[in-house]
Amino acid sequence: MSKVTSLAEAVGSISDGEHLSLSGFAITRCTMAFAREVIRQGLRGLTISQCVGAMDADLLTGAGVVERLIYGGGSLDRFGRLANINRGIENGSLCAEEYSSLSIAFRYLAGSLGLPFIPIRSLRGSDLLRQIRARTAEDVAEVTDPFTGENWLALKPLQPDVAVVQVQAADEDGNAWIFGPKWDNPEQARAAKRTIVITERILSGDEIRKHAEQTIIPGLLVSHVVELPFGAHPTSVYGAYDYDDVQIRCYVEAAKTPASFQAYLQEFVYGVKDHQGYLDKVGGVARLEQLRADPVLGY
Amino acid sequence: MSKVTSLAEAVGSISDGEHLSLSGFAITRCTMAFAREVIRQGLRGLTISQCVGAMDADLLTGAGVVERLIYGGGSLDRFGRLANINRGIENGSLCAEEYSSLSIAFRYLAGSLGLPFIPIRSLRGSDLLRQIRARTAEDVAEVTDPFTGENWLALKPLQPDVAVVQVQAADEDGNAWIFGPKWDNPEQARAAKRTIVITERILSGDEIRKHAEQTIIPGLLVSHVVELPFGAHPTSVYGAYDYDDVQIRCYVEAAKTPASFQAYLQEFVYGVKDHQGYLDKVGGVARLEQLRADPVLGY
Amino acid sequence: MPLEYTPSELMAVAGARELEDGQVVAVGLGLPVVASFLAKKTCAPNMTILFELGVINPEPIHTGVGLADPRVWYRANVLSSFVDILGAVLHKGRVDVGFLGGLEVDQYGNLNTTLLGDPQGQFRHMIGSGGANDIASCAKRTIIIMRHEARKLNKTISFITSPGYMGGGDERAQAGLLGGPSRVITDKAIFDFDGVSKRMRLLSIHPGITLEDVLDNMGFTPVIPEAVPLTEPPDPEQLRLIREVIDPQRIYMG
Amino acid sequence: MPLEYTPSELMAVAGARELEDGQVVAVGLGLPVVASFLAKKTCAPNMTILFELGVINPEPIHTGVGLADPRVWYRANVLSSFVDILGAVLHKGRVDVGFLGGLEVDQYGNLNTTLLGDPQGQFRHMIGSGGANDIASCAKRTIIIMRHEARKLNKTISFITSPGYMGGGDERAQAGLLGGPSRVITDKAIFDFDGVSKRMRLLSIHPGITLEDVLDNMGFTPVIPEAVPLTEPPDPEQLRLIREVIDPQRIYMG
Repeated sequence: MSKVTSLAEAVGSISDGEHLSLSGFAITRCTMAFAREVIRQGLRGLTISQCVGAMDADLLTGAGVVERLIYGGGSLDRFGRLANINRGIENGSLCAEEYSSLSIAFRYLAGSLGLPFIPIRSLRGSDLLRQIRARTAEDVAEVTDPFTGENWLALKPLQPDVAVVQVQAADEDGNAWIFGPKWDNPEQARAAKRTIVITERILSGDEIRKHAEQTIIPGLLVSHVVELPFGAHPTSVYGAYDYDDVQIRCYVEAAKTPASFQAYLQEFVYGVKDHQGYLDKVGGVARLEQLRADPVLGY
Repeated sequence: MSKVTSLAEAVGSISDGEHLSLSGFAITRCTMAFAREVIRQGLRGLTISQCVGAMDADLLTGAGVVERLIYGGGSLDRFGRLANINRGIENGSLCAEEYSSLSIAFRYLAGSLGLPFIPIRSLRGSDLLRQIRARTAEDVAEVTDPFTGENWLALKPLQPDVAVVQVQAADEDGNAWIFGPKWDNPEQARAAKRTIVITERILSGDEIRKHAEQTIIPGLLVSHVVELPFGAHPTSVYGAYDYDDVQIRCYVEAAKTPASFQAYLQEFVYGVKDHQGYLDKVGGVARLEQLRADPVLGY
Repeated sequence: MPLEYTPSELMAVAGARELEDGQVVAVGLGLPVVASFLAKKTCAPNMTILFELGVINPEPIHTGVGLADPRVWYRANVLSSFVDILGAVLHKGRVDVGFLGGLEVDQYGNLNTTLLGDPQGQFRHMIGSGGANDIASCAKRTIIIMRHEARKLNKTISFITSPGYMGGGDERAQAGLLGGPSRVITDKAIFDFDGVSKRMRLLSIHPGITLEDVLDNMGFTPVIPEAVPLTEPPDPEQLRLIREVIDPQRIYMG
Repeated sequence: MPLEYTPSELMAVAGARELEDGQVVAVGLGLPVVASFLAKKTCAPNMTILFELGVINPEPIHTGVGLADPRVWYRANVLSSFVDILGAVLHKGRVDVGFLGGLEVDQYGNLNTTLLGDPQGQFRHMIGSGGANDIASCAKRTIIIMRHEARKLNKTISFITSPGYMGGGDERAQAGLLGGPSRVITDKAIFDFDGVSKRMRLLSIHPGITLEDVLDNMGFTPVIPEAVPLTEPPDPEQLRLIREVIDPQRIYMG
């Protein structure tokens, strides 16, 4: 059964207030086209989670779509900080629940395996834990190891309503391949109620079956498959295209103030009809061809 | 640093009484040549674990090498039961701790992640649990979910001294690829103190780096790499060779009584000098060529 | 003229008819494999078939000797691991139907694949659980397929490998287990379970079989409703698929 | 004539010298990347380099802008996931050395990468933890690399992202945390920690730097042993590797 839909239709399946996990890591494999469509459709009050905060979450936050962020800190690598997220934390408009990479990964893992909770060694002795306890007492607890009597910190499973995962290739059923490191994406998809796959290209089921070891996301988890070349632009997709440093710098510059970021949104999100319009806006085929990855290097 | 050694040297690194996890599942990717060398070297008192009992564990048990078996049940598929293991259980000579596939997999998973214990829904209401509690009270316990107050069964991590894994390809550092399903092997290697990789062939590090997504076992876990074509014979290795039905039937027939199994050991284990001698014994190149897998089918 | 078919073929067809399109099905060894592939090729093309060792939706073209045979992994679209299938799909609660065979079952659907004989005295150790206990514990419902013999449908069984409704009533739910057995398919009849007592209940009798045949070959008396319909026989296309496509060598149907 | 080198180069070299062959090293952003690649190319060829997102032993030929840049994944021999690196290697207890940068560190090696300013009043949110808290909690030992400024080596810090010895003494061990900071490498000196009090202790001073330079630019007074040796300067091959091979564009060393 084909699950292939338009991006608009996939985004349309999401309700205000839902919890989405996003596949981005800093400036790579971010769900950027998805985030732009979420903003255009005017969704509100979302909870966003990811192990390391990325450009997709920052864009959504800057557009006022995000009420709550569950993450492990993050940046745009050397390009700069997550300015919209940081501003939201600083002015109190964003409810940020801040963990570490592993503690979010373990929360997804517990969610993915149907575990009621997961013990972890991290967070203790830190202000992260103090802050989490103060803000969301229901997500961390103490548990005693029944074998040794030792005291452990226990984390509550994360179970997003929707995992949105940007991948290199998938078939029409949603069986998806991810090349390069996969950070938290396998656990995000397994922990979530359902997954939206945004893929650079759709492969035939026959092709997927030839190398089924590469299927990181089984189709049974997937509700929508959207074929969207350069869907992660201006962030990179390993083996497909490099990050667009010009556009990331433009974003970083714009994100310095709410006003300039509104102008950015006007130009690159509201001001274009769809992903194709966005790609034309940022330089079209000529620019995209410059970004295309060398097949050996992967960037 | 090359970790490549002979099979004899790899087996020589194991001490009497150690706990080994073996990579076999019924009649596929069993550590058969390894098991035969263990028997020839006269190791004693081993603990063996695997999710689903396989021919490698049955061979070792039949040779009197195994004191304790931690497993989830098993068979030789349609060829027959695990006759040596079953006999050991029936006559009390083998201490078998019997679980289910997932409960062993979760014990490995907990061992692999450094978790102090792992909650599970399985086993409750079964005689498996009653029997485990009676035999090994220290490996299962009750734990209360600190978030809901629900009662859960908790399993103790399994942390073998050595994981022995039969793979299709590895480099000299032990970075190893497994094709086909991987059952419990990724968690076995991560849970164990160290891993011995038995590989059909050694690839260059350059080759491994070209498709590093396929590296299921990172070299940092590995102490020995043994290149040993047909090391799983008479069981199958996906993509490399099919199971040898003639030799499996010969094994099943021999395993019917202790006396006939001793004769089998005499002929196929003690009576041959090494793996090469064994391969000659079972038909040499002519037979092995018949077993070689079709590259598309994988068998 | 009625179609000729074997009891095994009827069991496989009855099993297949229990499966709905779009469901996620965890499949054990033997007849469940035939029933699942049959369903996928007929009434449930979008069903997901899981094999515990890490295989999703294979499309075999040769019959295998069991789950360890690469023939049954052919053309899978996922090749992963126990933790991925039994953990992230089954234990997570995504399996709609677990499909199990067994050596012995009692009136509450408790299943034995471990020991035959008296566990206090002489016994023979058989296969054990594999993923069966996990499937019986975590699937939304389970279907049991087994031969109809008094020594197999037993009042008490030697060993509970995979719990059904345990001692009946709400004992299973109390133990924190999800789902439970919903069907027992034998070569004489199909059973479901009484909603309250959780005792096995006759649902249909296969064509050509009498109620006496059913009851005389059981170690306990199931709940018997007033009217018991006949099991729907296989149709020609189902038989063709079993015989020509799924198990031409009659490995499972022998 | 003495070699010319920058403070950053000396820091990277000092970091590399802390790493031993065969060790497993979890590497954070920035200078730790340079130090680790330098060690791997000199004293520790069999070292294992881990990046938290799922990358083991890359061999980059171009400098990346951070861990999210595919340039730093090039020629990895494992490409996996957070759970695989931070769970199955780090949390499992297999990481010998964790290598961290930071914004602020206190005298017990507690590290801040989250907030600058007063957490009760005005503050700026910076990067947060990423894997830093996990590395600081689970590695057998950690090495901290940062600029030597009074606002960075502070008596109290705004936020403990990654715990060192917490309040000193055995407080860290009591909290159930493994390891702890073993070195703080700045552009003026190298510190270790007193075995009992767990206070930062001067281990060596970089060539050309005075004790006053060191102490005047810290917000606390470290333990000062009777004799403090000079830090060994970089050798020409190390400098060549940094300048020509590891960071020719001076992205990290700028």
